[in-house]
Amino acid sequence: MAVRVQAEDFDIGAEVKALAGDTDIGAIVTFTGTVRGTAHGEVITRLSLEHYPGMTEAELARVEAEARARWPLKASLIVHRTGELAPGDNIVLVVAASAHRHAAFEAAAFLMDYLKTRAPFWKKETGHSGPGHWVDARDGDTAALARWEADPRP
Amino acid sequence: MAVRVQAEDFDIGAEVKALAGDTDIGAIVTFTGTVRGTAHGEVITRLSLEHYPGMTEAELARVEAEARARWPLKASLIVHRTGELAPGDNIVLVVAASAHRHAAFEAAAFLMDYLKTRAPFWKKETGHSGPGHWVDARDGDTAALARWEADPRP
Amino acid sequence: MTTATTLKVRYFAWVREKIGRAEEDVSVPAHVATIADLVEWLKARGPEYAAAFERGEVIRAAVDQSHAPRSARLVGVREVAFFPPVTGG
Amino acid sequence: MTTATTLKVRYFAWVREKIGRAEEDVSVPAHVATIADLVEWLKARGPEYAAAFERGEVIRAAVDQSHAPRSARLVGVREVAFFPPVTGG
Repeated sequence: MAVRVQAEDFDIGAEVKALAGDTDIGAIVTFTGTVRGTAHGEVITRLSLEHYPGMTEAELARVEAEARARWPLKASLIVHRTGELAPGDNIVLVVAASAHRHAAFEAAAFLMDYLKTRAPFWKKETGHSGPGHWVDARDGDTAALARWEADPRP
Repeated sequence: MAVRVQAEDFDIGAEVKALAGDTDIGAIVTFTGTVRGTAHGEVITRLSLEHYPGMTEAELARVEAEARARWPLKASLIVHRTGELAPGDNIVLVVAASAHRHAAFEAAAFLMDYLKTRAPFWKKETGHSGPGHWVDARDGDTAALARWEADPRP
Repeated sequence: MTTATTLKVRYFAWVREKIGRAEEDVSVPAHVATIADLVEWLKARGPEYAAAFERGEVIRAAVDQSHAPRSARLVGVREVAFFPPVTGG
Repeated sequence: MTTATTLKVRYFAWVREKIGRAEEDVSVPAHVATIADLVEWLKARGPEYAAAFERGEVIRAAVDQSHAPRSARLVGVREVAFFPPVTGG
């Protein structure tokens, strides 16, 4: 029921605790995306995350609303960082809470699949030398959407 | 790479932090199961978790080893509580970390599906009156295994 | 001539409650060769056992702390457990 | 007779770097009716635009902060954005 775009880090335990308290919840799934230390065999020293203020929040809210229309979620959260990150840093947190585990797992996976292809963020990786390069969109991310399109109301 | 059976609560954030630090990790999925406040329309005041010491740890280790054989996991964890719990309390935590999100999501779901049908735990629910009753195994939990059996190496 | 085997038998959840104990050491005659044989032998020990195993087909078994089918043999086994389908997670 | 429309156009990631600016206000003639028309009109503005839109088919567009196809009309629109396929998450 919330989306946030922020430069600051997040605390998974605190975010989950803030959502909990509803004793209708029986299952909470979190996804955390982190900065890897290499890409295509090259060492990465910095990851810059650009975004489109305004549209980003609007798209994340649409993605979250779509998940809530598909699964009986008791709580949901998307937090995405922007700015300059280093290997090991958190990038994104998605939380889905439901009475039962399958809804929570599916909704969290759906939130990530949709976020990755719709939310206007762009990653630039920088290594030890050179000006850095913009990360290419992965065909797999678009393919991952197919399962949700084929079965719109699981 | 660890399984624990304990009476004490766990801290999701601390457990994830303890697994992190490996910059090959790009995706961390956690599942937390919690005690719901009602079952079949009846209010639950207490949940007792019995287990089979020794076999429980052995089965959890087998489930975890099976997940690690199927997906390229950088880290994994199963923590399961026993004893007397109240609505809202944590029951189980599963963590799967991988380079990419699909492996982490699938491994976490697999760990839960297998744990639910193999690990020797038994739940007894107690309401406002009566001696409490043992929770029946859900047919859905056995059915959930089918997708992993049909596709042993996703 | 029969040789008796000594086994630790453990019970959990409602199986434990119906039998009225969590574990016991039993000496079983040599013709009790499998889990299925052991179930029949236990049922003859008293009404609490008969009641616990009345719906015996739903009760699961483990041999030396591993899940085991009714056909599992008891040779060399130290511990057998009986329990309802598991409900953790 | 043509009426000019004033739009805010925003650029992100490598589109922004190639064009050399993050945003600008442009007055487009009335025959520029769709996103596709706007892309052609921008490409004619200078070599940095032509270079940015050289592989124009991979560039995505948004109209008033919603994803939009090339056929989306510009009537009543205040803000248009161009950017590469998104890579968040």
